[in-house]
Amino acid sequence: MGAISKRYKVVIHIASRFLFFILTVWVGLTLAFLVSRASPVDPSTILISRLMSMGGYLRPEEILALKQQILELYGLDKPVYMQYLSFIKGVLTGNLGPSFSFFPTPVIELIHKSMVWTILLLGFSTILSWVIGNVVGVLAAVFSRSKISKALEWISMSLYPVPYVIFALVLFLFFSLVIPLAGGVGGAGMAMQTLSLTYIIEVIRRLSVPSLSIIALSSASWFLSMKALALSVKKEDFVNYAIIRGLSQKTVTKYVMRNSLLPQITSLAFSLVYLFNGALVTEYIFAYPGLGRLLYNAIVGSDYNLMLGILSYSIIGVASAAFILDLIYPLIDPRIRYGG
Amino acid sequence: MSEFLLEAKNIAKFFGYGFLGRTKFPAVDNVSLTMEDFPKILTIAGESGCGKTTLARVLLGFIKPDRGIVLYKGRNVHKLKRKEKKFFRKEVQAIFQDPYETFNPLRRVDAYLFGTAKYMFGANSKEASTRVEEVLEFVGLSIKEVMGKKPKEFSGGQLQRISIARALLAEPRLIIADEPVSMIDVSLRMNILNMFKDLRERGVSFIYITHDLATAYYISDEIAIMYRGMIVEVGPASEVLLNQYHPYTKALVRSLPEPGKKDEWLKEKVNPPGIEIKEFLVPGCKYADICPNSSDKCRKERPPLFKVGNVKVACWIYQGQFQRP
Amino acid sequence: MKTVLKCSNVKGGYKLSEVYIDAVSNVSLELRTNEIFGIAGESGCGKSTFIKTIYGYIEPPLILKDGSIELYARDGKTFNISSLSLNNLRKNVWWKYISYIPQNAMNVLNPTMRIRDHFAEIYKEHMGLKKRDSYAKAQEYIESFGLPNEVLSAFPHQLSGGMRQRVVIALSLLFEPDVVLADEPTSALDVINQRVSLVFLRNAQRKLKNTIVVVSHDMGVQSVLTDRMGIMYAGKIVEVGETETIFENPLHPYTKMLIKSLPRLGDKTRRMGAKGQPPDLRDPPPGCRFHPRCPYSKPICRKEEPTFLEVEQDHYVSCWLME
Amino acid sequence: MKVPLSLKIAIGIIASLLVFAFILPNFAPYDPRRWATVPGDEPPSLTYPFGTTTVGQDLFWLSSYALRNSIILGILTASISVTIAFLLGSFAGFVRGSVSRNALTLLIDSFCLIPGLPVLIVLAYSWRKFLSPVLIALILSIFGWAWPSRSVRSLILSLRERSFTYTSLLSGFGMMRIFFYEYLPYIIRWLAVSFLGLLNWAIGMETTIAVFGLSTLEEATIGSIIYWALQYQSILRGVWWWVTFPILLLAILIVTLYELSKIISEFTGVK
Repeated sequence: MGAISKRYKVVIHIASRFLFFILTVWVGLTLAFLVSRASPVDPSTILISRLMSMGGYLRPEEILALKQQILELYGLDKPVYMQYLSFIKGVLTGNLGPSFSFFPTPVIELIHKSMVWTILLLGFSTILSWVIGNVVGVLAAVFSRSKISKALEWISMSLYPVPYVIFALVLFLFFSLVIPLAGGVGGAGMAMQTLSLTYIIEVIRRLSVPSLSIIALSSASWFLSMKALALSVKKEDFVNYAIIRGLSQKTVTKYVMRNSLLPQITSLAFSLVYLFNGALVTEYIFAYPGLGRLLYNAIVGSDYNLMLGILSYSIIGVASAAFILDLIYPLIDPRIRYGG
Repeated sequence: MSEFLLEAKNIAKFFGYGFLGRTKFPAVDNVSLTMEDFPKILTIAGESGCGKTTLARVLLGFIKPDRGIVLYKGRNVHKLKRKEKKFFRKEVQAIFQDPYETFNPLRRVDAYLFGTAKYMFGANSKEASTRVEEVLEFVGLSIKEVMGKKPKEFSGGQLQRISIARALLAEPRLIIADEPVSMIDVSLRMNILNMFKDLRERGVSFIYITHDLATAYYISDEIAIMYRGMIVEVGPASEVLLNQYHPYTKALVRSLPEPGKKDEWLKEKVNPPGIEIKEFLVPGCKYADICPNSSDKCRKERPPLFKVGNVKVACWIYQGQFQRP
Repeated sequence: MKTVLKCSNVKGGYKLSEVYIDAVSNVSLELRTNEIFGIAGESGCGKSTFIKTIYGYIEPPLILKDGSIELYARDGKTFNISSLSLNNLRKNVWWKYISYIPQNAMNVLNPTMRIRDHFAEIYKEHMGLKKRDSYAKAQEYIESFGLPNEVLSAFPHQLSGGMRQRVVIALSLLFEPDVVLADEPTSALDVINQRVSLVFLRNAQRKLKNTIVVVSHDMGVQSVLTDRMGIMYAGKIVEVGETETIFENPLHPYTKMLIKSLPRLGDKTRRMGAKGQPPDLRDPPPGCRFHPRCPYSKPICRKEEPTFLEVEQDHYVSCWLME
Repeated sequence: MKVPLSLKIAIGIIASLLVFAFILPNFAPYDPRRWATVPGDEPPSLTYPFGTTTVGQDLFWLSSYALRNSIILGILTASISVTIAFLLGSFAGFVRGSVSRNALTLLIDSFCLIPGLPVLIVLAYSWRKFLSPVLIALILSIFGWAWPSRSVRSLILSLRERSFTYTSLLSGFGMMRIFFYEYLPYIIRWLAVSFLGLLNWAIGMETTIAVFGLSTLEEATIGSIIYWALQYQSILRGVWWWVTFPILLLAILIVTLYELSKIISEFTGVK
């Protein structure tokens, strides 16, 4: 066995996960392309109606010329497969053309700015809720007969199914009417400035309520899945053997935790999808300057190209986050790292 | 019509592990078996993980082998047409290890009995129930005890008998029994093994798969010893088990704990088999690492089955002249 | 031959919602120093439950209704295991005076921990040793057992089943306890590995001169390994004696049937299996629990329970035929 | 067998919600969707139990009407998605040949890893002129089938490895007969739990999309009520009831449906 099979097994793990990452991105982008072309109204007429509504009368032939120009600009006049290829190339190289509502700024710039905020919110609340949910979950499983663990279970059971939008609204109501927060809620009117202390405190203050909304729900779901998992690990032979060997309750809890956290890392990758959707809507409700807010503005400004950009980069973002998490797993699980 | 009932030629089945299962290891490696047309009990003995169950599923036509073919009365088992498949199912049946897994826990046990009777003979319900009563009586149970009950309402021993009854309903020529008694209480095993012996008198052949050499000796005419997917020794049961030609068979029989063998059992030094996966990949003889009389030739080249008297042994020490070490 | 452990009238079982499974009913047994004592019996006869109660590992749904278990350690201390709390047992008795080899010992090592850390934990817990010197101590302890020392740095999944088994045996003998309880120490292993592990266990016992209790349904293993043995049936010990005498001259009908139904290499004569199946311990049959399956059962067997008699030198049996 | 108390409570709550959503609207004194049928911004009182909206709609009748649409939409999405999942998932579980099985599995897994919300929003946006509960249900089903087909596939793969599958084959039962007689009891349990799960997901997703402004135009759903409430800044203006009651209704419905699915999976838990 020795070194060869160890490296070999880890390389296998990474290679297969990378292949899956490529496949997910490809399927996602194809879906995005199909969705964009499946609309009953082609994007150019949307843009024209936008321009028309800004006043100024255009003669019919001018409208046709404008339409032709837009089609060329976005390559809509070429055959479908050409459009598809240029769409994929555009997404991968980052130029999806200018956004409609914030004309001429390119779509990628807008997305880049908001993506940073979303990653901040999502990263912060994912890690926090993962840790809280799992640690409390293990303790609740180890001391499963205590009242607190039963109460926690009951609370999580009622929190878990609630959609992010509903819970965000509940918090929004709570912090606007019951305990009004100074400076209102969310990140309205936040501009990106240089990193100064006041700016950071401001960011944390803006971050607090939306992340609280995400953390509450997702830690409830982690709590439930971990408690179920830890209860089954608790019955495993090696935990039983630890008790028989007279090890302290602390060590036994450590046994259960170490062996239950591993599978929770793999399920973290797949739970990202729910967290991401939740984050988008929570950002919108709390006017947090992330992708969610940008998406709403794109809808209001019927900025089709921006919407498509947000969609493509969300797909890539979630898939790469999941891929990174998959890389972490072999480093932690000795069974893969030190091949049998 | 070939003179063999069942013929397996150079069967190999690989299971992948590693990147998309690219690195293959042979769970069953170049195994050949023959069951002549007269009733006999052939035992396939070997430790857990030596590929016995995989071989059984290949013989039953459930898994396609990667190499080699299985012929039943001259016809390839894995390429049967619809009608031939029904004929094959009727003639070859199986009994599994865990009685509680043999039947669907949610369904009534008699559904299988009547289902088999109706399928095999197109019997209407009256004829089917007489056949069912007959086989249940043979295994020592009455229809009253069995009707309308789910698997968890029976003991392990009773369920295993029902499983045998189900197999007998098809009036098979050959029954492949995969560890049929290992989950049954020691004192009740004899009843089931005696049943196999009686059935052989009535013309039913058995392939009995087990890791327990004592029960193998008790009921079988012929025995094949398997090690890491390979048959290392095959021949008449008393010849193989009492004289043991292959070094692995020697180690097995000597390590068998039996009353009266205490001193010998405690003294002799035997080194244990190593890590399973690594040994499957060895090019030469898979027992080479541990075998007391292994040589370079053993490690590099796979020994063929040499004929020594009426026993076939896959070991280089029997190359050329017949000589007992 | 001093007594090292004495169980008197131990009554234990599983308290489920509406039903009580009488797994160990009124069992008395004496274990002696420097011997390997075997407990034989078929699945569901209560042998594993019995040694769990001896060890004092009583976790719901298992409860100890009555009876006492006394441990007379070689250093003069005595412990009433049945009355000590789990915590008390854990701190002062477990692993120092009595240790346990669990069933399915191949899979009881923590998959995410190296072997040496398993040793380090026990040294830290029971002897307060720091990690570094417990590694050294483990190193020399492993060598004294003849196990290769790269075992220590390996993870459990990197070792073969047999090797993991021997590591668990070595772990259980770490503080040279007076009594080691081994539950089905070999059932999952192949015959060759089983022999190596059992010989490994026996040599250790002969070196330490302590007492090892081997629970196994395999009569072959009992015959080659144990000095004395007891046969359990439906929660009761029906016969106790020297292993040779039990195999040469079994007295209890169930023991006779068990030994008669053992297939032997080289002997093809037809053997008869037992009739019926073991009783349901939720409502065990009255009187002698073997009477429904016993070929010699008399009316008294159905009414009263036979007493445990010493029929010949050091050979006890509880059966009305003998009285 | 004793029906557990929690089951009775769950069914009780759901029954009353269903009555509120399906029977009550028929007694509405006026068409709840039309504006200015009642004075606006009335706080909850005896005459208007849920209060009224700024645009003069009686929130009590409106939310009963909206709940009905939300539930219909949810049921539609759940049934379409479960059917697709059942067909695709069991096909992936049964298909011979490892290549086609791996391809299908990878496709299903990759679909589970694509963030549904932005895709659904883009799609809903392009069809926003024609949005109706039925169309929204179709759009949501594009993503609804992914997760349940993953679970039914692994369920079937595990069933195919069980010994009783081989016993049935030996007894002459064909794959079809095995599927309907042997596997169905296991699949029905998966069906019930997945359907309720999808129902919750669909209602939640519809509300999320609606909040982004992509809700049905003429038909009212819980999501559309919340959308208009936010558009009219109801929270900042203190018209809290416009948002609170729809949220409350939805939360109770979803939590109870989840309890029901929990009880079902425990109650019919096999071995």
